[in-house]
Amino acid sequence: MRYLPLTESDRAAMLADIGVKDVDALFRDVPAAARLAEALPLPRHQGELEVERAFTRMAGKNLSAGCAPFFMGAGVYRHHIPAAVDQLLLRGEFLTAYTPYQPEVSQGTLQALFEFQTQVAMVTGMEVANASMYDGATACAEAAIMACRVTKRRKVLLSGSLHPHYVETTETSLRFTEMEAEPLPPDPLGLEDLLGRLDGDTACVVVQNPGFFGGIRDLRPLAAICHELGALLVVMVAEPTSLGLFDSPGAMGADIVVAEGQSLGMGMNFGGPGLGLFATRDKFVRQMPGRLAGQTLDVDGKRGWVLTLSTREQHIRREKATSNICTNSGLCALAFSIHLTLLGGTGFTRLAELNHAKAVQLEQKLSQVKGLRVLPDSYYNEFAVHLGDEVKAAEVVDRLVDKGILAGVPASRFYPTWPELAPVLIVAATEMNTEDDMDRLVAALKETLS
Amino acid sequence: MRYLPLTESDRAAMLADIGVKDVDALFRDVPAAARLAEALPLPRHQGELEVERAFTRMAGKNLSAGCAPFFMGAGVYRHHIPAAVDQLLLRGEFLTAYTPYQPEVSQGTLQALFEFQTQVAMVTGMEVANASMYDGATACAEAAIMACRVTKRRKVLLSGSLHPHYVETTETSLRFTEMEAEPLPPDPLGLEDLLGRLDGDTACVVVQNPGFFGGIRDLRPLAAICHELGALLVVMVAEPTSLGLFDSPGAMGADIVVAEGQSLGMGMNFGGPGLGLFATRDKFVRQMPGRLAGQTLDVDGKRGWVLTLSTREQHIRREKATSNICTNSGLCALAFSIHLTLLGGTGFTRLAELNHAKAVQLEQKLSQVKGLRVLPDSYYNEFAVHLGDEVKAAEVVDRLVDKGILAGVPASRFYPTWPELAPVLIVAATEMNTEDDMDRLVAALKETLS
Amino acid sequence: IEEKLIFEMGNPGAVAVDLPEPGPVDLDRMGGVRKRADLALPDLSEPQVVRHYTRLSQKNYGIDTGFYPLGSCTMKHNPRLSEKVARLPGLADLHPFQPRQTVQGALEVIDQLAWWLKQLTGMPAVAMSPAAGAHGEWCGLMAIRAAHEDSGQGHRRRVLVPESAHGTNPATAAMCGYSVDPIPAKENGRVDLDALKAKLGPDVAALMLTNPNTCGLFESEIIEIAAAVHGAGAYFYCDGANFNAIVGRVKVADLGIDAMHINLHKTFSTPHGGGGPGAGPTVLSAALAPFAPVPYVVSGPDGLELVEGRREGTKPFGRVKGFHGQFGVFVRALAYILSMGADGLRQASSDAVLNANYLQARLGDVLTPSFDGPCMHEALFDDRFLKDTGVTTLDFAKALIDEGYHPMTMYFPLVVHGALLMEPTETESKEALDQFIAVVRGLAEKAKAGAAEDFKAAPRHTPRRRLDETLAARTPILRWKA
Amino acid sequence: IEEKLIFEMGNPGAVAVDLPEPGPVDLDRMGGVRKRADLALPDLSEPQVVRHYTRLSQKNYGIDTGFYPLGSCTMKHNPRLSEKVARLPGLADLHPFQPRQTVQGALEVIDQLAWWLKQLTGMPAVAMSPAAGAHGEWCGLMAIRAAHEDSGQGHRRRVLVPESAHGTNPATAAMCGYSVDPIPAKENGRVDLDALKAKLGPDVAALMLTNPNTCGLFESEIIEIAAAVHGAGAYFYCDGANFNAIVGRVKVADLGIDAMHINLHKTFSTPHGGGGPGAGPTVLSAALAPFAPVPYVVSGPDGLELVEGRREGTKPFGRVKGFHGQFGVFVRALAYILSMGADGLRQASSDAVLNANYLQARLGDVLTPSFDGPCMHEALFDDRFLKDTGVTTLDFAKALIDEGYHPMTMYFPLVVHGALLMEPTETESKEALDQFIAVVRGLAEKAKAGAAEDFKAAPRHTPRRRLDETLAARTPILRWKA
Repeated sequence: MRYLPLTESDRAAMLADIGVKDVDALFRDVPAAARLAEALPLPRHQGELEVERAFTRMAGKNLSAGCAPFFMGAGVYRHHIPAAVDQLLLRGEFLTAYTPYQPEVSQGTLQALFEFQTQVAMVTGMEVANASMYDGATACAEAAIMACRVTKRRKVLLSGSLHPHYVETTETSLRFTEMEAEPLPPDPLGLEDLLGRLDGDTACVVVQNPGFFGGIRDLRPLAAICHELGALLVVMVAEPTSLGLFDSPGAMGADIVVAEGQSLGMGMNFGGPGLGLFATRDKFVRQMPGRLAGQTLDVDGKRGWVLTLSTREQHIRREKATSNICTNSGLCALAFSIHLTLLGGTGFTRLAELNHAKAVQLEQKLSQVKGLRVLPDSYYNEFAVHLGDEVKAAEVVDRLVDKGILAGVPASRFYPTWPELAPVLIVAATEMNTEDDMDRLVAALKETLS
Repeated sequence: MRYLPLTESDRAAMLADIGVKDVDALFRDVPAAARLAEALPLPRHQGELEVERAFTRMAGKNLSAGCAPFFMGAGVYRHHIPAAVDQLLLRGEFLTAYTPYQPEVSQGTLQALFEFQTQVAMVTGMEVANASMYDGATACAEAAIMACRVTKRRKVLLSGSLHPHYVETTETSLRFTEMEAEPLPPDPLGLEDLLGRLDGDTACVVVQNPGFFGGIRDLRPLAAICHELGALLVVMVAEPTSLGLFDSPGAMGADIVVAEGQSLGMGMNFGGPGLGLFATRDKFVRQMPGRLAGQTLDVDGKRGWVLTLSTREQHIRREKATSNICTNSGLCALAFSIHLTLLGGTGFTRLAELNHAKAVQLEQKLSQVKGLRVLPDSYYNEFAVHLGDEVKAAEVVDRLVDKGILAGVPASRFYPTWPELAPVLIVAATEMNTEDDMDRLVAALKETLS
Repeated sequence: IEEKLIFEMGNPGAVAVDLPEPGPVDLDRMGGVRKRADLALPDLSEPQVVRHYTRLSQKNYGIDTGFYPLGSCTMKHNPRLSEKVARLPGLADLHPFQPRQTVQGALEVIDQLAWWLKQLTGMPAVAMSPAAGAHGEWCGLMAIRAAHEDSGQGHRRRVLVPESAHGTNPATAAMCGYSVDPIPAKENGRVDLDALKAKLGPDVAALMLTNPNTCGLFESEIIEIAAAVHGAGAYFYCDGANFNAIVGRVKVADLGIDAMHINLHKTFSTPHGGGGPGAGPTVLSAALAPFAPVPYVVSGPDGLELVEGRREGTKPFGRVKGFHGQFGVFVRALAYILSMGADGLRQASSDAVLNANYLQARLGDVLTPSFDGPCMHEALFDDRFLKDTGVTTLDFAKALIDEGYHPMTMYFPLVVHGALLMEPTETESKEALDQFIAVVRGLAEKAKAGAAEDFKAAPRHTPRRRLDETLAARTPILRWKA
Repeated sequence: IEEKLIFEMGNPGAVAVDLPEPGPVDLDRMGGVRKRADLALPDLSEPQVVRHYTRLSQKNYGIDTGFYPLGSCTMKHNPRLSEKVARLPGLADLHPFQPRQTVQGALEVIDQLAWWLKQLTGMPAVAMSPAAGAHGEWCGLMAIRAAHEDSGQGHRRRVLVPESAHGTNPATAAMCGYSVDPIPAKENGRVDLDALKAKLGPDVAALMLTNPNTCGLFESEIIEIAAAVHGAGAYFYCDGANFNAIVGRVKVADLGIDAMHINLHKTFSTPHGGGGPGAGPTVLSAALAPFAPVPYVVSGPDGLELVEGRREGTKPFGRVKGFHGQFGVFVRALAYILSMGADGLRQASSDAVLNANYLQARLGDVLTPSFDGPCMHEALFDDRFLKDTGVTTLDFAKALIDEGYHPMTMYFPLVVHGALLMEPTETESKEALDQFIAVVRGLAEKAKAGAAEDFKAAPRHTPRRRLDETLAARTPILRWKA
């Protein structure tokens, strides 16, 4: 058992020092009825070779994205991650470090988090960001709760542009509380009337940009109305690389910006772990959930970093905390930050332009497919398409799998009870897609839809 | 160009500081006729994504060992390398360090080399080992040269048990020198009469154990004769994991032990880089080629390590050096050492027993193939088989490739002019081979040979 | 060498990522909100970035660099194999919404891990998606509240929590709309059963209890506690942060627990990563199982499938996060479990408890153990041994840093004065413990010999010495500004 | 914390590798030499091993941690992509003797790299198998000797080597049975052409010359030198250690060179690894090409194939190592070359030269540059600036360590007194150079201000301070003993 350093002779010597006969004696406080006399009748320990074989076998049952033309998005995006990111993450000093409660031995993590917070604030156009949440969905829920706390109101309006998983997670989080979530119907065409739903009870409106169906909107008018009514505008960004191309939510008037950070630094990993980004205005910082790294000085007057404002947090404030979050997504935040540092301002903009150009190219090619129409008239790197009134997108996706293509995400996966969404497919294109990929998709769609 | 930090504005500022107009001015000492005015008309720089695609394409043209029942050896062996080895090697402080000439900032590499030297000495049964040579073949040649230097004789007898690449490399190294290599014919049955070829001019005999065709021999009688005649016994070990099962060459009387270290810590990598191990007796240490880490004290009296006895080496001794070797195989030595440390004495022995057991199992299964006979009557984890008088092993190997099996190495690859070796195939089994692999090999051989 | 912030480095135009020319931007498709302002992100080349993060990492301590005697946090060795298999393209390069037939292996990972967690706890169900321990607590309490609401017991709004509990417990209860009522401990560090019984009533929704508790002790009356809680119509939530002490030696189901989260990043050795990602799958009793959140994996006629909505007979309380849980963490945890096996897991908890008792035995004459008798996987001391030395628990911990150790957990649990809580874990060798013991004994003697000034000045050999936390909180600087 | 040797750690019976039970040993197949003695290797668990090597690494300096101003060694950034692609199973998990049809991609890697090396040098042939620079030198000289023997010029046994040459040059010549004859330099740091001509004669086999030379200067009369050497019937070997200065700006073939090794681990950015593995492919002129060693890759009717024996029209001088060269290094070098492209490689050598001249310009007023005019990719200073300070070049270099830098190359080349040779390489930023310049200027001023004792005591902040090399050599301890 390669992870256990004690040998039998060590154990014997230690038991003698403790003054007990055997290890069982140390478990004497366990009620006898609950003590297991021996190991459970389950598989025994195995070597690396055997374990690796087991995982290789399971991995072999999956169709990995690199083995197929791939057009899936809908909240998780496939980007090229520079090789340096993962090799730096693997450094034991990052990988195997504890939460940086002891700042003298954690300046590496703390400085990286301070840089991360700054980067997040910069790209979202906000003043301050925390050191990460679990993922976009939970960050979205935390934003809604924070908005209620700030405004002392209880109604949370959830736009139909919002990813259904974010809607569901937010609804769950408000369940059994004084707060109330009002989700709007799915909005593939970007026609919903949010303004008309706002009133003096509204704590916040949560919109996603680009929307779940791909559309981009100018949030300035919405921000103006929100602020007039004393509500907060919460903007969710599911694809943070889009921030290299569009005006930031902050510039458009958002009060809280939340995002899923997976696009930068992390693989798709079947959807987890993710990285929740959370940014807001300075004036709300003490209402903010989550950990914060802050700058200070040491006894020699040198600049350094510590976790700070922890009086908001559960280990000090207990039931009055802004959130119960403890372990968050530190290593994912580091991955995000390293990737964004590698990109720099120049690369971040260029990556976004490239993604948009790929999507434009894809739209042009898809226009060759008879009966197919692209729904949003503006988009970043993904958009919903309507495949034809009688067509079920989920079936098309299955047929394209048989051709070795991962074609996109059918809207019916999230909205099974909305027949008008059955023909809708959400397709994404990133820098990973070649022209050949797109041609194969178009050819396969033509064949399948004819 | 992601590896170049200078920007155009940096360059302009620096040129101004230097006081020249442009970079071309710095190349003014290059004869005008040899100056290239612009970049060569070759492909331009590419991003990671494009370069990775190019290598993925090339990798896709190969049949990697993990995708086939695999029985190849003949000097390169496929073993399971614990995941920790590579992740430690990737640490920048090991990977990107320079040769440890500055000991104060290189104690990590130096202590690891000191441990490596000790491990090599222990497993070979010798008193002292150097900090690595390029590979087994060059180590073998260096041993022959060193034996001539020690004995002041010129004749080097190369056993027919010696890997043909080691024979060729040694012959090349002695070419154009006063020394002379006498290679014996290939010896698949282990019948050669080395003793009869020894005389008072012999500087050394070089034998391989286990031999190229798999056979094991007790070297004690040979060692006795060598020492009687004043010659050195050089023992080559192509598969160092065998040292966990058999008496060490040192225990059997070797004067120099050389080995190819690839089996521990390194992948096969299409044969390179390798790792030359080189061990000998204390009394010969100043005649030894290669770098040595040695223990000493710092000015505070603390134990530390430095490169030592460098007066043997080229950068001090120039044309009188024991060898011209400078860059060696430091990182490969580290890989070997980490793997051996992970194995420990217990694991090293067990790994060797397991390899032998796999080979015994393979022999038993192969005995079901009509007309096939195993040549050596003792072996470690590989042995030569004779497939039948009319059979060409190379053709059988090709036919088994069509069945997705990498069956072994045909002797004819090394001995094209020896018709009696055409039916001989060298097959290896390690801890990586499952019983199912072996059954597939046997079934395919039965079918092909029938 | 001081390492600047990335914002203080670089030069506009440098790149560390080469991307193809995107061509002219199509303004028609941009909704009129093309970026107008410069983001001010710095531009650096790859060599600068690699060196920056390498140097930052060198200012960190990790399990790979040394021993963490941290209580309640189970900082054990992180196997390298886990990192390797988690990066297999067939597991890492999968989209969560790929059609079922293309992800059978991924679903098998989730299913196998769920099977092991159920086997090891004896519980009938497990919610896999919680992202961390506190998230698992919330999941468990949400299931409890959903069950109460479902059975017309929605008026139960009080949750009992011992004073020694992790701060997450009361915070979590509050998130579910519950009020928190503290219960006292006995002198032996366990819950006072009589006091508990007195607090139970028709408005009590649940008891939240950590077991082994945060004093490092097994709640020896736990079966009676569970009976009392159930008898009062409440549910019993167990904080599983200390599960490492009992894996393979106690089945949680046999203790009468209704829900317990499991920190995969503690008990099952996935890396802490400087603060996450974790994973907090939550096992549930039969009574709570119908209320488990979506999604979950079931076996169907065409293989494994994900249930993402409501099914016949279930009443999921909702969804707790995006997608299907911390899959990358699951892979690592399953690799650890398969590597250890039932025999190894039992040996691990045995060794963890042995190591802690060894520390307690070898340090008990110089430090002041808070309780008598054997501890579980952590040893708890208080600051009586520092009395009149002028040295505080904090000073003592900081002095350890200069000896090459991460400090132990300090001032927690709150029920002990100036607590020092040490959890050696099973992956520390006797040799490492002996070294640590010698250092701690040396420091204790030094403190008693009157070297308070020395302690106050520690640490001296770190990249930074003691940092002014008050300044940081009073004048928060939470980001770089030009 | 002091890190023990592995032999001083562990306990018999611990394991860090779990292997299946091999079953009983079959003594019949063991040739009667089954191991009798215990090897005495220590037994450790994985956590101990990972921590040991992590801690050892922390005692090292590397390009990832800081700047190496090392002359003649081209310590530049090592791209991470190269490490990634080298680990693709389709490239790493290949046996060298797999049938040709199963390794076409691997042969393509060798072939493509060979193509680039030939294009970049303009040379018609390249021997790919040498394992390092010195091995490449030997390969080149063996080809030269084989060519002379083949043309009846076997009596040529003298090789001319400048005094400033790397030590490998004379050592290599000796290995080919040649005697070494030094040639002097002129005051401007270049070969004295007249003196060279005087040394040439019918017994001279070759000239070995480094260009740019070890003083960091381009041999401006190199075309005349080549003509003279060829005129005397000898060959011109160029030591390619400094190729980084001229890639893409000068084609070696245009200089009249017959053979030159290329250090892939310098010029093409494969990691030094603390002393290897390297790779030293050697380009050859048309005259030497027929004598190139086996194996090499050719294109045949069935795709690429390896030639491992003698072919029509060739006279290989033999085999220089096992198998087919440093394949893993080839993959990394090719990844670097494809990443940089022709434009990037030229920019790299331009930036390398620019950086060196910038150092020379910004330090030239406080240190003493050895030669006037622009340097190539390294700047050479001598110790005149330390005159009467009591500080030696060595002291100065060790003082740099405490400032966070690896020392520059010292006392080489031998032709300059107390040499300090600095090669910044193109992967250092202006910012990094400016910092370094400030530190060196500061130290120089400090030395002149009379702080010799401080310098003698350096380094102070390293895991070890100055080590006694004399003791190590006088009483060699080359291994641990129980």
